[in-house]
Amino acid sequence: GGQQSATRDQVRAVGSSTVYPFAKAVAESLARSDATIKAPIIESTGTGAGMKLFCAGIGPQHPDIEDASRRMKKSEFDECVKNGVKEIVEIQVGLDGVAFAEGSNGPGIALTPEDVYKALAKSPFGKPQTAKTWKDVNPALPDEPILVYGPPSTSGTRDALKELILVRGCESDPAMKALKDSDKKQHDAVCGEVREDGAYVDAGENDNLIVQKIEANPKAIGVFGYSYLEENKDKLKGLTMAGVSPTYETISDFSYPGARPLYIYVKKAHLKAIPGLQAYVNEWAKLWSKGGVLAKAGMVVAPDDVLAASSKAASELPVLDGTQLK
Amino acid sequence: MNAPVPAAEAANQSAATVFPDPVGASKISARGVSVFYGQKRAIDDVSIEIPQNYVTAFIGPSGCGKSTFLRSLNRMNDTISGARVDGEILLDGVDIYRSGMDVVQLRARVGMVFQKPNPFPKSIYENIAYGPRIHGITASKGELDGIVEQSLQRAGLWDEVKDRLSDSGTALSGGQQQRLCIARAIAVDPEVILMDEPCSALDPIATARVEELIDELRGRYAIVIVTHSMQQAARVSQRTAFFHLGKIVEYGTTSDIFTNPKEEKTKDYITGRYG
Amino acid sequence: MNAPVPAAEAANQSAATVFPDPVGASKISARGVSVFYGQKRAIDDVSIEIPQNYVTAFIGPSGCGKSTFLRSLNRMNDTISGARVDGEILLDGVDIYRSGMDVVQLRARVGMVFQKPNPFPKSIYENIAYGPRIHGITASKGELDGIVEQSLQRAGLWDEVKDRLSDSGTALSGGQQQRLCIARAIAVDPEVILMDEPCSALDPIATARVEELIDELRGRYAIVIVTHSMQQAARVSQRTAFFHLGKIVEYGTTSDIFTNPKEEKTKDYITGRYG
Amino acid sequence: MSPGILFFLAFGLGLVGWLAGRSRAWAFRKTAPGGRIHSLPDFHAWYVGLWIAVPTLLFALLWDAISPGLVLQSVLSDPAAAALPAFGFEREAMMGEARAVATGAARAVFNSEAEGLVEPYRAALARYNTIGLVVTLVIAFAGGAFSFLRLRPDFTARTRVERAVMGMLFIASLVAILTTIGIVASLVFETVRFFGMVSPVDFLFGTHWAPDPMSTGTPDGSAFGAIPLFWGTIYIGAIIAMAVAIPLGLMSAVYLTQYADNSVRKIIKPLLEILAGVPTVVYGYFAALTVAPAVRDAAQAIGISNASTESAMAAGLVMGVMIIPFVSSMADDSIAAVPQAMRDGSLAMGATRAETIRKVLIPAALPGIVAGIMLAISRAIGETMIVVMAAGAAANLTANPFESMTTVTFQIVAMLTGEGSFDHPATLSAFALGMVLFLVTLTLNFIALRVVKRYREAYE
Amino acid sequence: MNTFQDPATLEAARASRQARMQAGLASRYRSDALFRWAGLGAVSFSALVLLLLLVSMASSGWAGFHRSELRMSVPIRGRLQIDPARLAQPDPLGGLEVAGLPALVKSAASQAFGPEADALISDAAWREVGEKLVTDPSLLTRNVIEVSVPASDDLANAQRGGGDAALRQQAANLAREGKLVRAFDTGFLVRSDATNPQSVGIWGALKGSMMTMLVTLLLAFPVGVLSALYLEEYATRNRWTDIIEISINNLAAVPSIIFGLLGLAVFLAAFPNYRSAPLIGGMTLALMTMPVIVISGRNAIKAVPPSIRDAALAMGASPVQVVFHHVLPLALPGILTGTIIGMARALGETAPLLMIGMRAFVASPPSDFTSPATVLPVQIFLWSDEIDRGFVERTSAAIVVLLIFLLVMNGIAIYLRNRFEKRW
Ligand SMILES: Nc1ncnc2c1ncn2[C@@H]1O[C@H](COP(=O)(O)OP(=O)(O)OP(=O)(O)O)[C@@H](O)[C@H]1O
Ligand SMILES: Nc1ncnc2c1ncn2[C@@H]1O[C@H](COP(=O)(O)OP(=O)(O)OP(=O)(O)O)[C@@H](O)[C@H]1O
Ligand SMILES: [Mg+2]
Ligand SMILES: [Mg+2]
Ligand SMILES: O=P([O-])([O-])[O-]
Repeated sequence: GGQQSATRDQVRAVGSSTVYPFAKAVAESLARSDATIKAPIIESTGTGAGMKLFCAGIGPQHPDIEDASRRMKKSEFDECVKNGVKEIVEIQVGLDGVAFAEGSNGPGIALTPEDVYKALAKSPFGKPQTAKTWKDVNPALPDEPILVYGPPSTSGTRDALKELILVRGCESDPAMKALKDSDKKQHDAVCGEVREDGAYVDAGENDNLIVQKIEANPKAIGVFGYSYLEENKDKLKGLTMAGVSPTYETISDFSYPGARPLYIYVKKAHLKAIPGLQAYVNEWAKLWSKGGVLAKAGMVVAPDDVLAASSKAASELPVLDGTQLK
Repeated sequence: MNAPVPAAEAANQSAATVFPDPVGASKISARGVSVFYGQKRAIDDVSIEIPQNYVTAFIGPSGCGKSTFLRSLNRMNDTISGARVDGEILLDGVDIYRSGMDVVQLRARVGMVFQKPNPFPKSIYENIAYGPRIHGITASKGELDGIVEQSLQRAGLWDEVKDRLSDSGTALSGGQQQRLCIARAIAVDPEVILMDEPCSALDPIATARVEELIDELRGRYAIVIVTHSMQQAARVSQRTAFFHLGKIVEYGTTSDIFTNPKEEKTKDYITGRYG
Repeated sequence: MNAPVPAAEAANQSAATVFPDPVGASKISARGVSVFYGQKRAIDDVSIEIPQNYVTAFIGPSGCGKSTFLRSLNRMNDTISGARVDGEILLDGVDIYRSGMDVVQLRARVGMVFQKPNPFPKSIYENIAYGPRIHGITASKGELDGIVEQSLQRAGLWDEVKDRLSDSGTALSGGQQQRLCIARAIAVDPEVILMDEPCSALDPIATARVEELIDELRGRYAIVIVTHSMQQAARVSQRTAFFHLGKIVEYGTTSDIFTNPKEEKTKDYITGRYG
Repeated sequence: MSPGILFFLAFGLGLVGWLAGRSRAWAFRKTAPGGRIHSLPDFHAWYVGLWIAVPTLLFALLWDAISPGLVLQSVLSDPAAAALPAFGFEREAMMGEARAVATGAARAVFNSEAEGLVEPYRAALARYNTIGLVVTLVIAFAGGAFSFLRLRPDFTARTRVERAVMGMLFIASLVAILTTIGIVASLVFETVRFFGMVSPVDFLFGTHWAPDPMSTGTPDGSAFGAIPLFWGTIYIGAIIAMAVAIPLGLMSAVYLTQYADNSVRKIIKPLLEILAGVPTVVYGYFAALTVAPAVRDAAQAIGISNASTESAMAAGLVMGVMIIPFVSSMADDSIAAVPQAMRDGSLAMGATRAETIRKVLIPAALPGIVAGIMLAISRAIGETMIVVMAAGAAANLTANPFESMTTVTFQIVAMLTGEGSFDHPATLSAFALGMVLFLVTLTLNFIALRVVKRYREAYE
Repeated sequence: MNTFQDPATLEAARASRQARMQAGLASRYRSDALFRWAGLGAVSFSALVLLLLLVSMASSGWAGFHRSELRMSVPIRGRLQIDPARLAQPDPLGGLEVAGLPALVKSAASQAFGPEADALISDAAWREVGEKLVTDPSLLTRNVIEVSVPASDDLANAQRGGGDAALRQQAANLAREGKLVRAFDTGFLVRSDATNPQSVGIWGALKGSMMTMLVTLLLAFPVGVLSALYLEEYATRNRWTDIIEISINNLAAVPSIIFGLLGLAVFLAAFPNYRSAPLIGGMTLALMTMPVIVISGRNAIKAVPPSIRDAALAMGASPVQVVFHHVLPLALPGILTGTIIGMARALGETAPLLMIGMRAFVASPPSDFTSPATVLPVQIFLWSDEIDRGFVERTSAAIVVLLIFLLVMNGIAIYLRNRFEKRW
């Protein structure tokens, strides 16, 4: 487009639906605290689609910030560089947990990543999936049918489920770990694919519906972002994972296996051009502390050392080195 | 076709014939009938006796109420919202507008043929069988076949269509369609047949066939025909009623009306002074 | 309104009058005209001379092409897709189908009145003023008012509507509407007026008024009228053309056609043998 | 000078020409024999007006497109521009700021570096504005003079103006074709790319749909079998929804056309139209919040244990309700198109109203009704929000209506608003799905419209 | 076969037929009645569903027009160091913030509700107090003013019966004392989207909708009407017109989401700057609405009796004059009806706008046609997806607003149609 308007007067952020509510809160707070700045526009496109938009180039038609519920991939970074987006600042803003929960009157079973992997994988350790009940998976577990409501493959929460729980459970078998180096594709298939015979139910992007479903069926288990568990404490009960229950603290110190970092990526080239961009980044730093606005909105605050590093990043804006990425 | 036509009426136009008093042999008697469309009075206090076994023609200028009156004879006006009939119309002495009158049965007894041929978009056979079927007149397929054949015979259509009874009724020519409609009407064996300008959409040859048919049918039914063509009225009817502005101006034998009208208005109309 | 009517024609039906040779005084001459609708030939090689200051009637059974031929005289057939005219039609000696002919100007010279009165859904005044407006005939409001009054006068409608010129034209009665349409046509002061069954939607009294009007107007215009009613043709016209199956069977003075037809077909039609 | 002013100028000059042409034509009329000229003065006026306004407007559009570049060039050649950062976007942003200040759109610059550019900008703007203005005036004058000099009493202004009007109408009607081309083009490229990665056979005939937008490497064609989506779409849109909409819609139409009297019809018909006018997002919300739990509870009450909240049933029922007015109005039209004579014919035979409707009217209207149902199906399978909010994401190939199913439209939304990167086959599959949807609805409509047309023609 | 037999046999046959007919009558009437009731049932079902939908939206939406507010008194005189004139300058709230209003409100709240007051009142509470002062600076001279401030989201939730037990108890207590009330929230109609259901508003989306509709109308109406005129009045049947006609008829039935794909691939590619802008949304919806206008326009034009065209043509009007003097004015009510219905459909459309980025969080109303915006139906969709349960009622309230607009538009369309139906 050969538009003549070579500038834009408000910040634009795209990306993760998980980060979206927090990014909104920061935008709102910024607009309130400084009347001269127009409220940033936040669009929930999902991390991947956001990356695509973010990396498409430099200029007013491209967003300034990418919200991500996972780290940028090497391939995405390369795409960015290819399109001239060379200086990117990575800031970890907080944490989210992939929480397992059941209805507050459910039996309350104790899970491990290995159990979950065995129960949900399409072909656990390369063998056909036969488990019907939790007991089939682990004799210590109750004799209840496996029924898990979880996010669809298009969502980042699902990605986290895969990376944080399933792959971890899978790699409890050293053979699988070895497979990773010998046959990446095979490893991904065995460790990452979720069964499709009805025991795992894709519940759509709307996590509220998962809450309703497990409320209605106490024997079912739901998988969703921690903020939903937080919001529905009265109706749901978190399940322990490897003995740790999903709470604010356990996620925050990574003792709960389902914790994952949330990031924002800032296009350094836009800093001077877009009024309010620096202020928006600063606003994040203002709000992400313990007891701050973001914590109230359900975000898990990162451990202190991470927070310190992030605050430094927010003020100094170091450029991301692509070689660290996977 | 040896129909028992009353001897006195055998020769259609013989002017000297003396007609019996219509009231004596009347099939339908209208007594002080008025028809309204909403506020508008289309028929104004009409009384007339319609005899059995004759063809009665209604003539008159456009809009004078011929169709309206005709449709009140089998209560087809009921289907027009806002239409209302005052007065009495007796069929065999029973008022068809009395409460509790069954219109379904009435219409089975008083058949109707319309200006534009309106066969159903079904096969010829189904067109004829429609009436007997809905009324549950026949007990068996054989009986129904018999009725279909007989009705088509009477309508003079059998020879033309007997090999294609399963063709669509709408595939026939205009004249054939109209005869099909007549056959359909007589399939339920009515007592009266009303016809509203049955030939006005037909060409001269088809018209002649239908007129012939009407003449044959009157042996069995009372027939009332509305027509715009005075020539046609003269050709097919034995009684003629001249309507003007919702009233009957003159009623009498056809020969009287055409050769010796009593009223000035009738005369003007007959001689083409207006209309 | 004191139009110069040729003395010989003053008495309408005087059978003894000798007509001048039509060709000599002709306003419109058709030469070998055929009209097609797609493949179908509706008019087949018709030639006729239509005189100035007379009423020429077209009669014939339904579908014989009267309207088609009439509409080819002011190129209204152009508006029907698929319609095509062969042959020549000369208006004052100039072919109206020649290339470069401006139909807008042609239609201002050859006005038309239709079967169903079709006033615009505007005020009476606007109905009449429309033609003068689009043709830019008047320079001032006063002049326009004058034309409106004069046209309504000529159409014999002025007294009935002069107090309600701003009422809608569609609020008039059928006969008044038709006279309004005639007034509208004469407001642009045409040379020829074509009328396609102008009275068939009217009641007898309105019909009489319009017929009277037609007779008055012919002093000023050439008038061509299509009619279904032979009586009407006899009453208003001085020339009659009898159409049959797309051809003119006979053309001559009205009195000749009705009292002394040369062709067998004409005779049959006149006497009501068909149609 | 902003393009807005040029547009105003074009209109203003056009108006001047209009008035001039008109008065000239009036002058002709005064002297013309009989006061008649070929065309009305207004047409002369429009002729001149258009000759001025159209070229100047075109120039204004052109100038709008090229003048910023010219201004930019001239500012960049200014010594002050040498100090600008070399990098494109930032530099442009500063230029933008400077321009904003120069045109008065902003009060001050954010970046002080831009300060020095304001003056050069102002100067360049002034220069090019003057040029634009002069050229506009020249063009207007040329067009005006050319057209004005052609006016004569017998000048065919009307024909020419009307030809212009016709051209405008024709161009307007081309927009429809352009839109269709646009749709096909926007689908076709991505679809072809998709089929470069996943074989069409796998896509169209595979029974397993589980694309992983996060996966890397060569895509697994067997995860792109769209049959479950097609099945879900058909099951929800063409089976469940139609099982609701056809009987209810048809009976409503029958009731409204044949039984209800005028006053009832006057109330009910608008109600049905309102039902048709409720936005689909509201239906979706209603389905997800009210109908779906009720359906699930009902299913559980009759002993179906694995009934899902996001069931095909809930989405289908609500979609059916949404389609009722559509079916009913199509059926209404078809029944109304059956000539009154048919109905009279049947009633005159002594048929009851129900018999007339069942045995004559509906059979006669059947082609129209069937076509209407095809259109309704095409609308149901293209419906998005209801299924997005109530049907679910699970690509189940099942006949159990209480299970969750997904549809083509759901997957389009999910893939395009989900996590996949833009050239991932999972994302591209949205376009292939869109293509299938487009072709199917196109075919349905095409057939239906032909049927309707033939049917209408049958009754004239 | 003899068609006319012995009269006595014939009479007998006739009598037996009539007897059979008589026998069937009762059941025929029964099935007639049944059919009628089935029809009435179908109509009533539709009406009932509509009623259910409207009532459920309205009742839940009514709650959505309310919010939880806390009543308290704030001491003013001598506590705010601000010149009343400052309130007339730009950013008066900034002035009040500097003058210490937030702390003042906080301390007043802890005075009224105890030490945890911070968690009870909304973060935005002081702003509402500030706005009150700005609208009426004379309040600055009062000792104490009584204010209602929005409760925090958690407290609002507790008042509805959610959240943890302690807070529920506290909410009940406050409500009993009359300090916590559900009050009609006029601000809902003037605020924009926010993260907290207590402080969201619909105005941003409404304005976005109106701007989008304006673009749609300005593009779709002229193009639609002109093409309808062309096709109905002038186009000669040829391959081109056939193609145009087929395109239009098909476009009218193309799923709306496909138009979204078009907008994504064409408009956003051409104008990447204008992602989420009413301009792009309006253009996309215009393509969707245009065929509706063309089709209804053609029907309206077709309904103008040919006799009027004939009359005008016979008067020597040119085809263009016939159309612009007679056909268009007479068809206009019909065209407008179709346009309103098409616009109403566009107003409720969601799916295509999701495809072109109109699902962004936009906290302020759009200032022009190219600034990012959202629209009512998308706002509804976004809110229906929110975690916070306070959004459930707000979603219904937004639906009520949308439905009111649609009902009004449909009402106008129906009125127009009834008023101008078949005047000739
Ligand atoms: N459905 C109706 N609603 C209102 N008025 C009607 C209706 N049908 C007929 N009329 C009016 O009733 C009067 C008589 O009409 P009717 O059709 O009976 O005349 P007709 O003698 O049959 O005329 P034609 O020879 O033209 O068929 C006319 O003025 C007509 O306008
Ligand atoms: N627009 C048309 N397209 C095709 N055929 C037509 C069209 N108009 C008329 N015809 C046919 O052309 C023939 C002549 O029709 P026309 O209308 O001229 O007859 P008419 O003598 O005026 O009949 P009527 O007395 O019924 O008005 C008829 O066969 C008619 O079917
Ligand atoms: Mg009649
Ligand atoms: Mg004719
Ligand atoms: O949008 P995501 O948080 O699922 O990446």
